Amino acid sequence: MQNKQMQSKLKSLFSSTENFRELGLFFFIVLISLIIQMRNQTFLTLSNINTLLINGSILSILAVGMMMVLLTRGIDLSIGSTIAFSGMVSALTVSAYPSIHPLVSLLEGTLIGLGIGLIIGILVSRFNVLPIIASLGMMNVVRGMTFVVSGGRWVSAYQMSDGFKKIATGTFLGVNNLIVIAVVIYIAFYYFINHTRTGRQIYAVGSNPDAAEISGIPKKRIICLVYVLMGALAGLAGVLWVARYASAQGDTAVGYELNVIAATVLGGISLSGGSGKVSGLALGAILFAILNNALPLINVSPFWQQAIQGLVILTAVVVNVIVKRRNEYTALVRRNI
Amino acid sequence: MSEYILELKGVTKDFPGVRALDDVHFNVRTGEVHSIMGENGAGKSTFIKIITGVYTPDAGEIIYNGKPAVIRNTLDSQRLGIAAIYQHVTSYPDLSVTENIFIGHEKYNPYTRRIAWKELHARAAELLGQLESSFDPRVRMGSLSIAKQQIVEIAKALSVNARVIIMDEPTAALTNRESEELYKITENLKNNGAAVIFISHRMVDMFRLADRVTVFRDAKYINTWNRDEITHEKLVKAMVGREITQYFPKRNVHIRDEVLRAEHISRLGYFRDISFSLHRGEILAFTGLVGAGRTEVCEALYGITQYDEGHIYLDGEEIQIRHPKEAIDKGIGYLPEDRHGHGLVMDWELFKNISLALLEKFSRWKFIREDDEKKSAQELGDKLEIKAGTVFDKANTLSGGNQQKVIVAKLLTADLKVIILDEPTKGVDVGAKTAIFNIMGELAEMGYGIIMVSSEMPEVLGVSDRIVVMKEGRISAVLNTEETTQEEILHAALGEKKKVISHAE
Amino acid sequence: MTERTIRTERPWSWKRFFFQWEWLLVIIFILIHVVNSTLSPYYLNINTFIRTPQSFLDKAFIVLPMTFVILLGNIDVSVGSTVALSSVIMAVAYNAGLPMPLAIVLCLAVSTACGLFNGILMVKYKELSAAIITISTMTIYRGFAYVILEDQASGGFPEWFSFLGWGNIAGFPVMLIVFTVCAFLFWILLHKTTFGRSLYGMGNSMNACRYSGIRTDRVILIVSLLTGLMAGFTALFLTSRMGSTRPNVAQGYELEVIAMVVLGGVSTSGGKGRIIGPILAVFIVGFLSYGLGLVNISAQVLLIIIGALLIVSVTVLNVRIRKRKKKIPA
Amino acid sequence: TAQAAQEAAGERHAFVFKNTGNPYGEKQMEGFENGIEEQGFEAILRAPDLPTAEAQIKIIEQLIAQNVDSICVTANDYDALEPVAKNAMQAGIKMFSADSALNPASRMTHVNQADSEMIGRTLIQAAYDMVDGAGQIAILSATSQASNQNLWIEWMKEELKDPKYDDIELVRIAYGDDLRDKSVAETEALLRTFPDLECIIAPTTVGIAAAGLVISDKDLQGEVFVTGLGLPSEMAEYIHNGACPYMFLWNPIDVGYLAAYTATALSSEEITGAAGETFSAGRLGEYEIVDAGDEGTEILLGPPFKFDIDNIDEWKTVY
Ligand SMILES: Nc1ncnc2c1ncn2[C@@H]1O[C@H](COP(=O)(O)OP(=O)(O)OP(=O)(O)O)[C@@H](O)[C@H]1O
Ligand SMILES: Nc1ncnc2c1ncn2[C@@H]1O[C@H](COP(=O)(O)OP(=O)(O)OP(=O)(O)O)[C@@H](O)[C@H]1O
Ligand SMILES: [Mg+2]
Ligand SMILES: [Mg+2]
Repeated sequence: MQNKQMQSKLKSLFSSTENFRELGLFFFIVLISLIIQMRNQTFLTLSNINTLLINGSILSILAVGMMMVLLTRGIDLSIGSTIAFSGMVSALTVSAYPSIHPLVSLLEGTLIGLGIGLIIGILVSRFNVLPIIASLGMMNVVRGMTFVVSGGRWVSAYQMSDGFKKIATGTFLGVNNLIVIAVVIYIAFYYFINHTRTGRQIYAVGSNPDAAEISGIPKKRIICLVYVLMGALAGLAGVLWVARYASAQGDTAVGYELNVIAATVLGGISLSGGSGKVSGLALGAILFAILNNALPLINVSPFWQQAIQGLVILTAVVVNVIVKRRNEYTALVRRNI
Repeated sequence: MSEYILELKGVTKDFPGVRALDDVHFNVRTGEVHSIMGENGAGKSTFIKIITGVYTPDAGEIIYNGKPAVIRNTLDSQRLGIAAIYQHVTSYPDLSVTENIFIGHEKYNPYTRRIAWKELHARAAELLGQLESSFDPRVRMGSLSIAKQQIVEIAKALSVNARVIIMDEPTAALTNRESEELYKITENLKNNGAAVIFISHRMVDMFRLADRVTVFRDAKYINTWNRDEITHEKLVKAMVGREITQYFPKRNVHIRDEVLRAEHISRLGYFRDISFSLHRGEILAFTGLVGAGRTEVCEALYGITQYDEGHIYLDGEEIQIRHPKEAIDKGIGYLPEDRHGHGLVMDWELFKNISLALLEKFSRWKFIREDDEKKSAQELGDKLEIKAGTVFDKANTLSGGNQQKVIVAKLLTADLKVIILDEPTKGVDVGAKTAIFNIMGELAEMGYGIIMVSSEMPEVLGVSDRIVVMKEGRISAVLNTEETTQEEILHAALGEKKKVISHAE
Repeated sequence: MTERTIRTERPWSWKRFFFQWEWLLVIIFILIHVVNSTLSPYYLNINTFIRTPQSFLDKAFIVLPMTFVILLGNIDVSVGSTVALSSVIMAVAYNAGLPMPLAIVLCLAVSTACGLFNGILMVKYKELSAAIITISTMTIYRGFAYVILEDQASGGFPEWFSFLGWGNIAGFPVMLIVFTVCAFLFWILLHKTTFGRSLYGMGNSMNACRYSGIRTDRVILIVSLLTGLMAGFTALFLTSRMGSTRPNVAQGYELEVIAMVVLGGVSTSGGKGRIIGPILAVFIVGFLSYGLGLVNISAQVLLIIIGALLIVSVTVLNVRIRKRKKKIPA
Repeated sequence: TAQAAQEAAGERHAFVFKNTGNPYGEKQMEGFENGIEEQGFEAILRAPDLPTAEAQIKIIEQLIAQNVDSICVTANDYDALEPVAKNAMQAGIKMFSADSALNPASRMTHVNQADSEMIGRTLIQAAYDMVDGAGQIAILSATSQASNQNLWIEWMKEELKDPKYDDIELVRIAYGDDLRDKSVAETEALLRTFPDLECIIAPTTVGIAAAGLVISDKDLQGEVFVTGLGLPSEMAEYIHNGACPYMFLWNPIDVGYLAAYTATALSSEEITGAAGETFSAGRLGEYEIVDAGDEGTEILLGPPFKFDIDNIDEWKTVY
């Protein structure tokens, strides 16, 4: 009896197209990990997985924000600049007041990012500026401001307090802080987007913006909110970034937004809004982290790395489409008209 | 306290270039169904959007429960207990049925802020049960058929315990049987003390349901009658402004040689073994229940999708149609079911819409000649009596019936032999319906072969020469209109056996 | 029923005529010249207007087809990488012994092939958005450029090749002349031909066009092909101006180009805008940064100014539209 | 009016660095500005926001339009500035490079911060010293945009041919693109793939700091060392904690300062950029123009400066 139930559950898991994307991605990750493992035995060691997760954590945190933005049919190109700016300002603060508590730095960066996100959010929701334009404009403005506040200087490791650097190198229950922060954010985000009203309204706004307007969802506020959250996460990531690499520069994370978008889309978040799951997002971010970690490990020529990364992304999305089509085909055969 | 729960006085609303409502009056009591009728573009939808706060009126007042009410947005109207089911389904395809029903007023735990899923799912199932449909409320809205989505919309209105419920053409996408369900639901609502405002183009709906009926014409208020005070003819006259003597102006057309023949065409998962023939001057109706696969067949004939097996002959020669362009070049035209999505570029001027199907005719060496376009738009527009000021009017400023005529005009630019009309009268008012049938008759007379998809029995029986009935992707009957009856058609559309009844050919 | 005729002429409306985005751009354009000439004594001379365009026109070639892409409601972020790949292949082929004219043809062929590959993917896998397709090909094309040339530069082109980027004909830079010709051709293509009409239609409603018998796939392919081809032009002129090339040239061009198209009033949701806007935007941004460069403003301040210009101008446009709507509430 | 403005101002000398926001560049510009201003002239300091040749071309064109007296470029590309540089020289502007060279056809001379051969050989010697004569070493480079990286690596390989280094094994050259995240990932991969690795040479400021960071994070001080070319401010931490016993760099302020005197010497036509000419460079003393390896000429600042635990604290706040 129980067995049968299990079986039917498994069957529905595999046959339903709803879960299909995530499963496909999961198997793709398993496959690619095995291939890499065969080439370099150190890949699947605990310490390398730890490294891989640490390096992937910042990207994953940003992907959370990007997912919300994409869900509402928006896009945010400014996050690379926000990372640099918030990282620079919090590093400058720490170098001026070394006794500052690390949590204050985290808060500072988050608030700075939140402010930038708020500007974009207002532009998009109140003034109907297209997200791509608002964020493109802010990308330039914020990047410029980063150079201006730093006066072209860098903030280096010796100018940062140990507490500040510990944000990224310290551990909590034996796990690196960055991983802990990322996991906490994912759990909170999962709860938020799937189980709270506001979370569901984010999906609703992206799923049918016109309906949202007439059915009384505070559409403008929701849209503003996703940019604010994206900004806050980018601000937080900025502090983490600077603490992680123990150096704040004006050109930190140039072009990083495209990596984040690629990872998010790889995770099955649709650019046309309304659909995508947290599990897919996590897998997309992990796949991206694996690529970044593994290519140097298996001694792929550095000049091949970019091409391979692109080919893997393309293959993943195309294979996904092909298999989906196959699924639809068998569904049609089963319909038996 | 007035006797009305909702009263509107002197409401006026302007859109750029159009006055959609002009000094309109309306009222509704609790426990009554009040129907609003009128031609396409008479302002009915605009009127209810004013009640629900989507639009604000330029003049006039709204009195709710005896007190003047200010409704600035949809939240205001929801708070007052007004719920609406809009003409175009306004659901969220990516959310579950439960969420669609309760969006905006979900129950949640005040401490954890978690939505009370269990309770909501149960309540949703209960509401759906009340509506006598029992699908899982956890499924994605987008995976449901339009009819089921409509039911969810009703459940949504029920969920708020609204005192005023507005339904804008809820039956347009429903079959007779489903409409019957809806009548029952509506009557229940009324008996439970709700005021129902019901908009429909179907006379049957009105006579079956309404206690009173109000007619709008050309943005103006005409009159309000009790149901027993008014006859069918009087109502039509009030709506259209003139008498209509012949609803199905069928002409006696001489049916000539065969123009199109399909032999055993099939498409995996959609239809199988479809064979029929069409003659010049003939109107061939395709009928059946919603989802029977009629649209799929039409789209395969027109090259939007491909059939896997079978043969199609045009004028006796076998043809392959891989793209709509080839269909048009060979002489097959198609009026799609989804006017807004597939038929028109809504943001475009009339003349551009009309010339779109045959741009090369309006160009020389690929260079567009706008003067030709405008002239042709003017000619066709006048011929089809499209109500528009200039050829620069945007398609989205026209009413449904006129939009339909624009698509017909578009087809007439091409040199066609066969015209396929998919639900050409759906959501179209009586006057425009007659106009469309008139056009069909004229086209038949001119020698076009016409395929008309329709779910309305009277019009199928009224205008066609022969009837193809489809059921679950197969042809279940081919009937001669003159020799058949409504019962026989319904039997073929619903019947259990897959045997083909045929007394034509 | 009364006889009615639909009129074919539209009454002239000063509102429709003056409330056009392009007018605002023209005003900004003039304003920029006024500001620049008051700022720097070196600005106001004939050389500025004839020579300066050379320094910013290279990207402008992509602005033309990108306008088409965005009118379709798509986006193409792979153009910068296409420029890099075609330029690198041209240089390597030339240094491997291919005569320069053939190398130029090869450059255009490669870039066109890159564009076409994007197009084929878009047409074949309609489920995928143009953004995700071009994000992947962006990485792939740039990646191949690195594979081919690693971290080397390649150049040593014949003397005459630099004529493309630096030379003059009758006092006008070759680049300006070629761009003017291209812009004119694209203008005709978009605003006068059936192809342009289909393009606008598809941007507004892809389905309505498909059901009207427009060969939508073909239009998408042609647009992709043109995008590739023009990226090839950019590669030629850019390489000619630098005399050598590397895998990392034209980095970030895609966003700059998209910004100009949008500044030009083309809506990224498709179907709205004219090509004259983006062309004006090219010159606005070009002259603005040139003028500010003459007073040696720092690069970061320039970044801020251009970003702010983008935001402010688009916001102004939107506020203006809202005001107009308010008058006749909708 | 352009003419009048020209005469009103004195000589104007421009310095174009690779990109903004680079403290190393800021210091070079500072040195250049000091050098020009102490001679009573005006210095124009420019840099694009991204380190590309395209952007530098634009800036140089703007400088030509302003009719400056000289332009000194820290080139983002060895060859790509040739056409615009020739235009500048045709307009009578003295054109030369500093730090990262232009090709001989586009420069009158080059201010070289240090001899490439010397850098390459010195770094190998340092690694030899750190691994006690035997062990695995790796190089972490940027995929250099400027020309000098590869030249140094070539000289390193040349030096390794000496039999003295028979026990030293160069296991890999990795590339970190001068990006923080990538350089860190590459270093981690090096350490994982070659557990016996003892020394990383990173002739790039971003790379060396990233390697220092990874070694410190993993507490590998004493087992793996890093050396190379780094900014004292960035490396202070790692020199103190032992991850990097010592490393090298020249003084960027002096590079800029020397470039300033080269600029004025060229514009006063005291020198033409030919080998053998000499001029005096303020507080730095006399310099002679010599033949560079690439058929052009150059001016050598001097040997690279060694930073170690004893002197790092006085330099870390300078640049
Ligand atoms: N947003 C709008 N902008 C401009 N004109 C509009 C707008 N909405 C409606 N109209 C115009 O207002 C008039 C009334 O439209 P409305 O939708 O209320 O008609 P209706 O009676 O509901 O017609 P139908 O039976 O076709 O649904 C029409 O002329 C229509 O073109
Ligand atoms: N068993 C089924 N399962 C899932 N989808 C189905 C099934 N049967 C039909 N459909 C889908 O339902 C839709 C309705 O089919 P189609 O539009 O061809 O029918 P129709 O008779 O034209 O109905 P309508 O009157 O709504 O146009 C099609 O998209 C078809 O794929
Ligand atoms: Mg309506
Ligand atoms: Mg249908």
